[in-house]
This record gives sequence, C-alpha cells and structure tokens, in this order.
Amino acid sequence: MWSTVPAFSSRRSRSARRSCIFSLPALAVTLPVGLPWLGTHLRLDALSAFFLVVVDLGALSASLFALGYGEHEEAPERVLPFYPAFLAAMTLVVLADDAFTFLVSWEFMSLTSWALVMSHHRLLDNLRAGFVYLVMASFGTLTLLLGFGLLAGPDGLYTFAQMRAAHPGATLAALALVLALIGAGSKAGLVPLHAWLPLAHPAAPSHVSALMSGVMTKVAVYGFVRIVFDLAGAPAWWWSIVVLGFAGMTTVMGVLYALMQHDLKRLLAYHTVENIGIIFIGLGLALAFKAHGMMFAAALAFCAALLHVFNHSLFKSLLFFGAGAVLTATGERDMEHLGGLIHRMPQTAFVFLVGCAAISALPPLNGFVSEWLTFQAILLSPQLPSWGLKLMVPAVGALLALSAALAAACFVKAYGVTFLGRPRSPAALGATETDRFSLAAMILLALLCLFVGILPGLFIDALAPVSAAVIGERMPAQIGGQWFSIVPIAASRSSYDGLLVFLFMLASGGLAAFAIHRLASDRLRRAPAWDCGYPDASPATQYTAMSFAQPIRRVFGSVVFRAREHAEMPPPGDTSPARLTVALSDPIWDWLYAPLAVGIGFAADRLNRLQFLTIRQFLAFVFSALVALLLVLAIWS
Amino acid sequence: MSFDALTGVLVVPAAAAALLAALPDYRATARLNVVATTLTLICALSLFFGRPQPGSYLLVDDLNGTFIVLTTFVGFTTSIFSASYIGHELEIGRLTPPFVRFYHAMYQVLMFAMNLALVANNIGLMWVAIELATLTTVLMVGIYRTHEALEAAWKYFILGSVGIALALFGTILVYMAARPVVGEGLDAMVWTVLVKRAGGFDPALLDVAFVFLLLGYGTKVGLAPLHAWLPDAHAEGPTPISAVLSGLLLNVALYALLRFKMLLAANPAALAPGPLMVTLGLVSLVFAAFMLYRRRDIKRLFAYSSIEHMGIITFAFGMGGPLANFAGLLHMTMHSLTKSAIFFAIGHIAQVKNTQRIADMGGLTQTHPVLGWGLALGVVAIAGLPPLGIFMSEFLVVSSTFARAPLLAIILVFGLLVGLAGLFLRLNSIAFGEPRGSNAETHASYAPMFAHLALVLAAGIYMPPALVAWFQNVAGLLG
Amino acid sequence: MSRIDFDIAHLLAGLLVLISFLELYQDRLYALLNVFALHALTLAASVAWQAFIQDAPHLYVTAAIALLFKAIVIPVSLHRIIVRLGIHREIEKVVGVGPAMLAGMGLVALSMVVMLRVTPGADPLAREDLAFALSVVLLGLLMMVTRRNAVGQVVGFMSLENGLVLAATGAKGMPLVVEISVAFSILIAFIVIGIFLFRIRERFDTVDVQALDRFRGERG
Amino acid sequence: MVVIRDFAIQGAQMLLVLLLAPLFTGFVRKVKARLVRRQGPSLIQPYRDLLRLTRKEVVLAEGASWLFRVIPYLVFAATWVAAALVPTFRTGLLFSWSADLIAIIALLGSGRFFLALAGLDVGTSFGGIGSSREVMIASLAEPAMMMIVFTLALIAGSTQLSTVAEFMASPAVGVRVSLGLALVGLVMVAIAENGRIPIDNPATHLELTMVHEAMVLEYSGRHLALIELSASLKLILYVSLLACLFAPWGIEAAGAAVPTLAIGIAAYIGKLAVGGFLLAVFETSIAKMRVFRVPEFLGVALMLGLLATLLRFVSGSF
Repeated sequence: MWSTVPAFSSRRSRSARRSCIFSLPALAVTLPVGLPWLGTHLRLDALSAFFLVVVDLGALSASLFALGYGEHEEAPERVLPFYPAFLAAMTLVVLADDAFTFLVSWEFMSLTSWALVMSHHRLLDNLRAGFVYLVMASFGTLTLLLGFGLLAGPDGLYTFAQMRAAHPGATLAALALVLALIGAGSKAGLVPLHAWLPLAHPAAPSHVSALMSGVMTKVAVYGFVRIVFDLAGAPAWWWSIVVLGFAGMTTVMGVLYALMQHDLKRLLAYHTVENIGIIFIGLGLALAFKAHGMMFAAALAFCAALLHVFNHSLFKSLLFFGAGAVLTATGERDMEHLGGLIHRMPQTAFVFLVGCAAISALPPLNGFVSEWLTFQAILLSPQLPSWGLKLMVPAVGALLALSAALAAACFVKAYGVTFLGRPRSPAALGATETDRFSLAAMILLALLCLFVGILPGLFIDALAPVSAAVIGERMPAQIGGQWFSIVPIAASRSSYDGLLVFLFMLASGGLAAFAIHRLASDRLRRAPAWDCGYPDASPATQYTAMSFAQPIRRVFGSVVFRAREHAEMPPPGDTSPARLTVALSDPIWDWLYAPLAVGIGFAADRLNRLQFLTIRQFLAFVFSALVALLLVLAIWS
Repeated sequence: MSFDALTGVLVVPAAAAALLAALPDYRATARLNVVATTLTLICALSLFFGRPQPGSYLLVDDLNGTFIVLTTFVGFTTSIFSASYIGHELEIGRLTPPFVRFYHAMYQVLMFAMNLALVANNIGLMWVAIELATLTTVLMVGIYRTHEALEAAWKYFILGSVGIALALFGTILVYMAARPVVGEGLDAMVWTVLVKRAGGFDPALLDVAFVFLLLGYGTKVGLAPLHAWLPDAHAEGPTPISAVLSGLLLNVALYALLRFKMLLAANPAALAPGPLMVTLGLVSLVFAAFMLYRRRDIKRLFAYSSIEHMGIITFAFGMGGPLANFAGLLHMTMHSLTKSAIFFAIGHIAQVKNTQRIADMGGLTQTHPVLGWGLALGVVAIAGLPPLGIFMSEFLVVSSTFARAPLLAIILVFGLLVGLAGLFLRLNSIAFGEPRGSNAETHASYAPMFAHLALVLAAGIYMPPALVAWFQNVAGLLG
Repeated sequence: MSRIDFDIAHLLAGLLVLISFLELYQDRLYALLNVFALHALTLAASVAWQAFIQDAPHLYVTAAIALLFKAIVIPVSLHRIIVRLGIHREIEKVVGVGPAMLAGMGLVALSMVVMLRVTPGADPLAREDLAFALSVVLLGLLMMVTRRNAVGQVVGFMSLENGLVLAATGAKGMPLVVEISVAFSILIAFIVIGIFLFRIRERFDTVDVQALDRFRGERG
Repeated sequence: MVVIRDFAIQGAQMLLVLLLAPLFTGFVRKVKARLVRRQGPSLIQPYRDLLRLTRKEVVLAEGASWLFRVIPYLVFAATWVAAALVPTFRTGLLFSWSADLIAIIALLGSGRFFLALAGLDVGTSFGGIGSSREVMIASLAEPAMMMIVFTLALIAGSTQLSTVAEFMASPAVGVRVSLGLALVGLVMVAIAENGRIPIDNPATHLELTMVHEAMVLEYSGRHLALIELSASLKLILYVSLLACLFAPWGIEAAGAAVPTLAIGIAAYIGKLAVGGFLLAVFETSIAKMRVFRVPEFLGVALMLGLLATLLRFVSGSF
C-alpha cells in the first residue's frame, strides 16, 4: 500500500543538494477506512513533515512534563484517556490528504481537547470555557467544511490531489480563502475569533494548555497554509490585504489583552493570540509577494512565518510548563498572590526567564530571529506595485514593532510580579521547587530556544525545502556564509549572527565581571532595602500586576478597553483604606459575541411560545400549511 | 423458506401480541417480548438470503429491506432495555401489572404495524398499517394516566388523526391518477405497478396527491410546523416508547414519503418534490434547533433534537443526487441508533434522579460515570462530531449541497451550529459540574445503549463495502 | 354512464359542500349536531347512489355505516355528552360567521382551481367529485380550526372524513373503501370515547382543549 | 595580518566608546553647569565616581535575588556590544555584520528588559514605579525607533549600519523630506531612551519624578558603577548613531589605512562635542514634563517615523 509520490517540483536543484528531513520525497498511503469509496488518504510532504516535527516535539516535551505534573492531577481518569487521542488527532490533521480525513481529525482534535478542558469540570468557569470552545471549534470546522465543499465541487472530489488539479476560478478561490481564514483562524485564535482561546487554554491541565497553545494553534496555521497556499491556487493581490489586516489587529489586540491580565495562564494564552498574529503577518506578506511573482521575498516571508511557528511552539510550551510548575507549587494562577518565587524555585525561575526573554524577542534568543526575518520581509515590500499594499505594509510593520515592545513590557510584568519581589501570599511563601521531570522538559525547551537563537542558519536551511515546495522558491543557503550569520538577501543589505552576538556578550560581560572582581572590591553586605528610606514596608506595598500595567493602561487601555479607574478616598481622619477600582470592558466580546448570544436567546424565547399553544392552534398550522401548498400548486402551473 | 421469512416478520409479532395479552406474569411477558423481537430480527435478517417475489400486497426490495432490518434491530434492543426499565417502573409502582401486560401486547402490535407498513406493496395497506401504528403509540403514550400523559396522548391522537385523513386523501388521489392508466381495481394501488407506469399518470393529480401525502405523513415524521404532537408524546410516554417513536416510527412515515417521492420522480411532468421537502426540512431543522434552548425536560429536549434530525434527513432526500441520498440513508440509520441509545440512557437517568427536569440533575459523569459518559457520547454523536457516524452524513450533505446551492448549505450549517450549541449547553449541566439531584438505585441494562453507540462509532470509522454498495444502490433507486 | 346519473351524483356532492357551509354557520352545538346528521345523511345518499351507478354492492355497506353510525349513533352520543357537560349554551367559535364563510368560499374556490387543472380525462364525474370532496375536506378542517371545544372539533373531523369517503366512493372501483370507512368509524369512536374518558375520569371539568393544555410539562 | 588589524581596529573602537562615555557625560554636565553660570564638576568627575563606586562594598537589599546581581553585567554587556557595533570613526568593522540596526535596537531593548526586572526584584514600591514607567516609555519609543530605522533602511536599501553610513556619506542621498522627519524623530527617541529632560531627569532626587533613577534605586557599589557606565554608553551610542547617520563626514570607509584613522577619530570627537553641547543647551532650555505627557511626546515621534516611512513607501523621491 505504501508508495512514494514525487514531492512538489522545486525549481531549485539546491534544495536537493543539501538534504534534510524535509527534503525527502513525499510518502503517501491510502487506508480503506473512513469515507467509503474515498478511503483515508495520508501523505507526508515537506510542509506536513515540518508541522509534524512541531507537533511531535511539543508532544514529547509535554509528555515529559506530564510525567511529573500528573502526580498532582486530581482527576487523572479524565485526562489520561483523551491525551493520547488528542496527540493522535493533531498528527492526523497534519498527515491528512483528503478533505474528509482532514476534517474528521480536525474536529476530533477539538473534541478531545474539549474533553481535556472539561477535565476539571466542577469549576463553573471551566464549564463555560468548554462550552464556548466547543461551539467556536465546531463553527470553524463547519466553515472549513463549506470551504472544502467549494473546492471539491458538486460531485465530491474530496482528495487534495483532485482539488489541486481542479484549479478553482478566481471567485471560487477567493471564497475559499475567506472560509479558510475564518475556519482556520477561529482555531488559531485570530481576533475577533479568539474569544474561546483565553478561556479554554488556561482551563486545561497545564501540559495540555501548552499543547493547545503551542501546538494546536500551529496545526490551525497548517490548515490555513495547506488550503490557501496549496489547494486554492494562485493568490490574488488583495488576499494579502485581508490577511494582513486581521493579522495586524490580532497582534496588537492580543498583547494589549495580555497586559490587562493578572491570571498567569490567561496572560500566556493572550500572548498566543499575539504570536499567531505575527505568524499570519508573515503569511500575509508571503501571499502578497507570491501574488506579484516576487518569489524570493515570498520565500523569505514564508520562512519567517514558519520559523516563528517553530519558535513559538518552543517558548510557549516552556512558559506554560513554568506556569504549571508555579500552579502545582502554590495552587495559584493569580499573579497578585505570587511573588518571590525565584528564591524558592530557582531552576524554574531561570528557565522561565529564558522563555520570557525569548518571547520578548530579545537577542540572542530565537524569538528575535523570526521577528527580525519578518521585519526584513517587510522592508522588501516597497517594491510591491499595488497601492493598497504600499500603505498597508508599513502600518503593519508599525503594529508589529509596537506589539514587540508591548510584549517585552508584558513579560517584565509577568516575570517580575510572579518570580521577583517579595511573596504576596502564604502559598507563594511556602512554594518549593518542582519535580525533575517537569524541570527536564523545561530545560530541554530552554536549550532549544537558545540553540535556534544562536544557530538560526541551520533551521532556515532546513525550512528551505518546505518553502521550495509551497512557494516554489527558497531562501539562499545560510550555512557556509562567514561564521554562522544569516543573510536573507545580501550581506550588504542585512545580516545577523546570533552566535557572535552571544559570544560577544559573554565575553564583554565576563570581562567586566573579571576586571571588577579582580581589580576592585568584591565585598558584599546584606542590609534592609533602602527604598528611599521607607524601612520594612509590607509586601503589599510592592507593585502588583495591575499597578504595573497602569501607565500602559492609561495610554492604550482607555481607548481600547474603555478602562476607567475609580478611587475611593476615605474622608480625612478616617483610617479605613482607600480603594482603587479599575473597570475594563472587552470590546470584541461586547460588540460581537454578546449581541449574538442575546439574539439567539431572543429568537429562542420567541419560538418557545410555540410549545404552549392549544391543539386547535396547532391544527391551524397544519391547515395553513395545507392551504399554502395548495395555493402554491394553483399558482405554480 | 424466504417467503416464510417475510410472513415471519409479520406473524411473529402478531402472535406474540396475542400471547402477551393473555399472559399475566410480568417476567415471562418481558422475556417473551425479547424472544419475539429476536425471532422477528432473525426473520428480517434472513430476508437477505432469499427474497420473495413481490405480491400484490407484500413487497421486499432494497429500500424497505434497509428499513426492516433497522426496525427489527432497534425493536430488539429496545425490548431488552424495556425489560429492565419496566421492571423498575413496576417496583416504584408507576405501572400496575395489567398495564404492563397491555404495554407488552401493544409493543408487539406496534412492531407488527411498522413491519406491515414497511413490507406493504399496496398504498392502501400501508396507510392502514401506519394508522394502526399511530393508534398503538397513542395508547402507549397515555399509559401512565397522568394529566400530562393523557393530554399528550389526546393531542397526538387528534393531530395524528388529521394527518391520517390527509394521507388517505392523498392515497385516493394517487389511485385516481393511476386508474386511467393502470385500470380499475387492486393493481392501481400496487407499488411495483405504480412505479412502472407512473410516467403516464396525470401530473396535476399527482401534485395534489403529493401535497396531501407530504402533510399527512409529514405529520408522522414530525416536520415543523406539523410537529406539535411529537415532543409531548416523547416526554410523557414510557421511555422505551420514546426510543421506538424517535428511532422507528418517524422513519416508517419517512419511508412512506420516500415511496411517493419516487413515484413523482418517475413522472417527468409532475412537480419536483425536492424543493418542498428541502423547505420543510430546513424549517424543521432551524426551528427545532432554537427550541432546544428553553427545554427544561430532558426527554422533550431530545424529542426536539429528533425533529431537527428528521429535518436534516428530509433535506438530504429533498436535495437528491447520489451523495445526498446516501447521506440521507446513512443519517437516518445513524440517527435511529443514536437517538434510541440516548433514550436508553435517559430512561435510566430519569429513574436514577426520579425526575425528568434537567434542573434537578447534574454532574452525572461524577456520580454515575457509565450513564453520564454514555449520554455524553450519545450527545457527541447526535451533534455530529467525529469520529461517529453522523459526522460522515453531515459532511456529505453539507459539502455536496454547498457546491450546488450555497445559500441552503449556509442555512443548514447555521441550524446545525445552533442545535449543537443548544445540546451542549444542556449536556454541560446534566453530565458535568457539581452533582445535583437524588441518586436512587436502578438495575440498568447498559448493553443496548453501548451496542448502538458501538455501531455508530464503527460506521463512522469503517463501513463494510457490502453495506456501502447496498446504500449506494438504494440511493440510486431514490434518484 | 348516462347524463342523469352524473347530474344526480353531482347534485349530491354539491349538496354536501352546501351542508358543510351550514355547519360552518352554526354556533349552537345542538344545531351543529343536527346539521351534521344531515351531512351524514347526504353522504349516505351519495354513496348509495354511487353504489347504484357503479353497481358496486360493497359500497352499500359504506352507505349503511354512514347512515347508522354517523347520522344516528354519533350525533346522539355527542348530544348526551353536551348535556352532561352542560356546554350546550356556549358560543364557542374563534372567528365570527362572516369571516368563516368568506374563508370557506375561498377554500372552495381554491379546491376548484386546483382540481380543474386535472386533465378533463377519463370521466368528468371523478374530477367534479374530487373537487367537491376536496372542498368538503378543507371546510371540515376549517371547522376544526375555528371551533373551540372538542365536540365542535369532532364534528369538524367527521365532516372532513365524510369528504374522504365521498372521494373514495367517487373513485371508481377503488378497493378497500369499506375497510377504510370502517377504520375511520373506529377512529371516530376512539375520539368520542376519549372525550368520555376525560369526562368520566373527572380530570377535566370541560373538554375545552385549552384546559387540557394547561397541564404542560414545561411551564414553570 | 589583515584580520589582526581588523581585530585591533574593532578593539580600538570598543575601547574608545568605553573610555569616551564617561567623559561625554561629564562634558554635558559641565556645559549645563556653565550655561546656568555654575562652576560645575570637572570633566573627569564621572571617572572618579566610577572608580569610587567600584571600590566600595556592595550593600545588597535582603530581598534581592541572584538575578539582581547578574543584571548589571548583562545590561553592561548588551549596551557595550551595541555601542561597539555603531560605526564611530570607521565603517565596515570586523563584527559590524554580526548585527544590523534592528539587532542593535533589540540589544538595547534587552538591556532595558533586564533593568526593569531589576527594579521589581527587591520588591519596593519605587522600583515598581520606575520599571512600569520605563516599559511604558519604551513601548512607545521602540516602535518609533523602528519606524525611523525603516525609513533609513528604505533610503539606503539596507539595515546594515555600515552600508547605511557609507550611503549617507555618498552624494546619492541629497536632501529628503523623510530624512528630516527621521532626524527629528530619532532625536526625540534618543532623548526618551536616555532618560534626559524633558522625559526624565538624570540628576533628580525627587523620587516621584524619577524613572530610570527609581529603577536602579537599590543598586550600590560596583553594580551601580556598571549601570552608570552603561547609561553613559547608551548616551554616547545614540549620539554617535545620530552622527554616523546624519553627519557621516569624516568617517573612514572600510578599506582605509591605519594612519588616516586619526582623522576619523578627530572628526568623531568633534561631532561628540557638538552633540553634547546641543544636548546641554536643549536640556537647560526646557522643563521636565509630567510622566503622562510622555506618551504624547513619543506619539509625535512615532507619527513622524510612520509618516517618513509612508512617504518612502509611496514614492522613492521623498
């Protein structure tokens, strides 16, 4: 049954020259299960191979983490059965080569993850989260179903090969793009379809949260790439406008939402939204370049997006593991009750710091590389002919820069409030270092983050076959240039060498340390904090997450979230504490989801009256139906 | 041998009914009930191996073969479930022995009526059989003799009778249309003849006839706006009957509709029945989907979901074409199995919590894992989530429709989504969350429920080629 | 068949429609029952005539059933029910006579339009009969919809069913007509008994179906 | 041979900025003092301060973690590397290709990231004030900076600082609207990033108005010395950035021979002097603004940058 079919034709022989896992010929297999007369088509080509690596790397680390984390699980019987099914489903989505298999695995993925979200079902929030999640997921699936129905045509040509061969017309392809953007976007968490994500991801057990945030959203990205880049045929120039618009909004909204959070896991979930935005910016650019035949640039943008997919899966899993370790150690998700954990869980604190630095795009870690590549792609876009893009792309670039800066701010807050400072609750005071399995998983990921950061060339070259397959062009080979610098286009234009920067920093920092300790004093004395002469203030006087975000809230939040601060001052002489209440409103929920729910409730109420009619009135229905049909007959002839 | 099988399908239930009416002892009757249904199932299965020549009254072909097997099978499993269920009802004294006796007799009569309706090769005979089935179910719905039960039975009775009357008028019209071509007498009511000669019938008469048949049998199918009897009948009757109603009787009525649809399809000049069915289907789907939100009674909830799915099936058959018809058949089969499984679960849940009010039950997966997860699995299946069978049929319906009539597909998807949300909203409060309500003891029989769900799961993953070929053949017949 | 036969059959069928209108017009139950008895009588006559001209003896059975059961037994029993329930005085229509009449006209027109599209083929008798039968059916249904209490609805249902029998007998050589009319008689018997049941079990102080509707699982 | 020479030059550049940084800070202070008719501290006062600080023992707050002690070195390293990559007297240095302008900004960003963490580490209220305000300012300054980078990169067709500088030196540049906008924007960003008046006051002792100073409040001894040094490194970095971008005269091209370097260095020092003088004049002639007017200030910078970029995107001629 196994047979090898040739991978997409790559116009460059160089992709064949340097062989890597992604440049193997595609494997295809058809199993006689699933939709009869169609069977289950599975295919492993460069694209799916890459995402398979992402999925399984995430699965590996999550399972490793779970070895230790599972000890603290109170309802393992609600987690263990679904966890492997979840992994299997994600793998199948990536391997599927026909619409039915794809959608079955896609929806099964949602279903199993829903079960995992519901594993702590006694909390009302989790119930709500599970509900919203499943409904949104099914919405996405049904949208994709429509899209595939479109591509498959009336006589049901469901295999991807047939769809590719069908060459859909312009309007058809455009419709497919919109449906794919909605369907895959709702799963990936594109604003405004992200509503379920910050509810569902935190509700699940932490290793599952890591999988959902780090891996499942990437599977959604895969779905989008597969449909739009592979099946839907040649893109039109305005596609990228749509994609970039949503992507830009997603990026900034995601990080702004995150800044307003003080629940650690929810904050991370919102950052997933932000990073999905960054990935989609890359994809949007790739579409734009591809539509205008600038294949090099397209390859660059596409590689940037894929590299960010990989990076985000690394550090987001790492961060969720860290949050999980904190959760098991303190039983707290609310940062306002944490603090000072760096003293009690030093190793966790260290790897979590690596994750924070990586996601904040700080060199020499991996997050920076992919964002740097995205910026390079943006800088290529003035050569685009269409005016819409000329105006769109720089704006998107500004949004990207803004979100990068805000993300750094947000993780200063997350790390500073959670791990630094003084403990804000007995739980935080009594925390202990997490178990070795969890640590192993986190250290593994942290090392990978650093490794990708300092040797990005290896990974870019590994991605070349993928972009060669999907875009039809690849980035120039990186390894073999001077040292390990990466050169997207030309050395004179731009280059970056993570390794050198890393060594450079090590050297200068070490040099300074050495010089000072050797030549000057290395004496040290512990004393109470100076704090401008306010001695031994209580931990309550520290900055909290909310207060840390206050300046940014005043700058952005007042516009986006209609943030209102209300201070109640006790009258002079009254010793009761003053309180500051902050009112935030979620614009997207208020303007999109709430009206929808209200509408459905209204309709349900109205129709529900039909349950309470008399038999005579029901007869009247029958009667009027009969008369109506007879009238139709009378008129129809 | 084969003809015996056909008669067996009819005679066994009839004889069993007579016997059960005579026997006083509950256990014996319950067992006998199971035995009878088993025998019927065997006869039905043996129909595969030898098939009688269509007589002027009875007929077995691929189309009703599907239905017969399905009916007898669900009848069989339901009888197993009903044994344990009715036992519990006796214990808590909701039913007295005479009523149980009556119940079992009626159960077999119902089986007989449905089988007769399915194998009838004569539109008049079919009509009589369906009327008989209706009357039987009316009596069983009212069996608890509570306000609600009687009132539900009464409502069902009145609406059902009107439906019957309309269907009869339609039947007469078909005869009138056939007579000039076929000639007077019995032949003008025989399917096989009618379908052969339909080309020459008077189209105008056929149109009017179909309108009446659609509304008449549509009432039995439970299509909105003719559905009114259905929720109450499901909610107030004994749960096995709810299972049979949802799982079988609706199908039988739908089968009648399909027959007449084929008749119209065979006549080029007559109006295309598709649009009418599509419209009614969509209306039922969307309407029922919205009705799910305000349900307080668990059995009414799933009764409405039955309306929803009948809508989908009617829609699929209305769309026509090999894919949609295949999907319709598949969906019908899957829905029968799943919905009856759900009612099996609900029957025991209602006994455990001794109420049907959703507000008084919660956290079932915590307190009664088997029932809770069984129900959850059933809901997952009925909501059309993979890898269970209904997803496959919904996939086929939606994808094949969108390419042909995008707007319809969008309405369909909207209805599906609203329905799914409604179901899971309720499932959340029934199966998850903090446990609520009483925990009475019950000796439940889980086998039927899980047998059904296993079949649904298997169908979703792998369908045997023979079955596929058969369905495809039937789909071809339906045109 | 000869012209005169056709005219008589036609006349009887038309008479049936006319009487349906009369039923629609009544607002007292007694009067309604009497008019219905007349309806059944006319039906019996019509069926008998059909039996004669089609010389189909089995139709005489149907005629007899119509005569005995519908024209005598049922009206009498319903009469007694009304007395028992003491609801003979109440005006129990939903819509007034005027609108009901107009609607009825409309229905008749509709059924004519629908039926006359049928190719004036084999024999006009069937076609005309069908037109009338359809109007009777629709009028009966209209009555069920516009009557508030069960007795009125039963009467409506029975006249609807009369329309069916008219059609069935009009359909020349149709088998099972007798069985069908028997079956329907049983059905009606069930309904009447049902009303009795509700009365005798003293659950409902009236057979007004709105009262039945008050017991509804979902409310509150 | 060549490699050794390049190493030497790269090293010289690193040492040069490192040595000039405190002097430049002292110079600015001196000029400011003179402008207000004060004698002012001597030019080498900053060196004295640094030495004294390094000799003192570190008084470490009780709540401080290991991170708190590592951060000064991290910040110093990041800043120094960044400074070493900005062409001062010569382009095309050995390591110049290891990080382009975007990376340099990111390096400074990581420095700030860790400094902000340090502000939160001890768990005092003033540290919190400092960090939260610092990141708020950064969250606006960084995008503005990025926009300016875009403009320059689009004009020069590169983000490689050496390439940009050489292009700027070449007559091909001409006078452009977008360049002007970028210059103004860059100056505003530089002021904000270095916490100069009117954004922040490096010499303040009024806690509630402090941003940068509040953040490093708990530092002492050698740690403080490193932080002070990195601050002045950052300042000189920005000045030399402005210099090599907008006044690229006298910068030696990559191939230049050793002796001619003297000219380059002289020119560089000259530019520093001018820059420092202008900065001092600006600072004395303006008052510090409220913290919540900073967003408006930086918003203007961001808008300028975006405008410049858009102009570039829309047509090459601006």
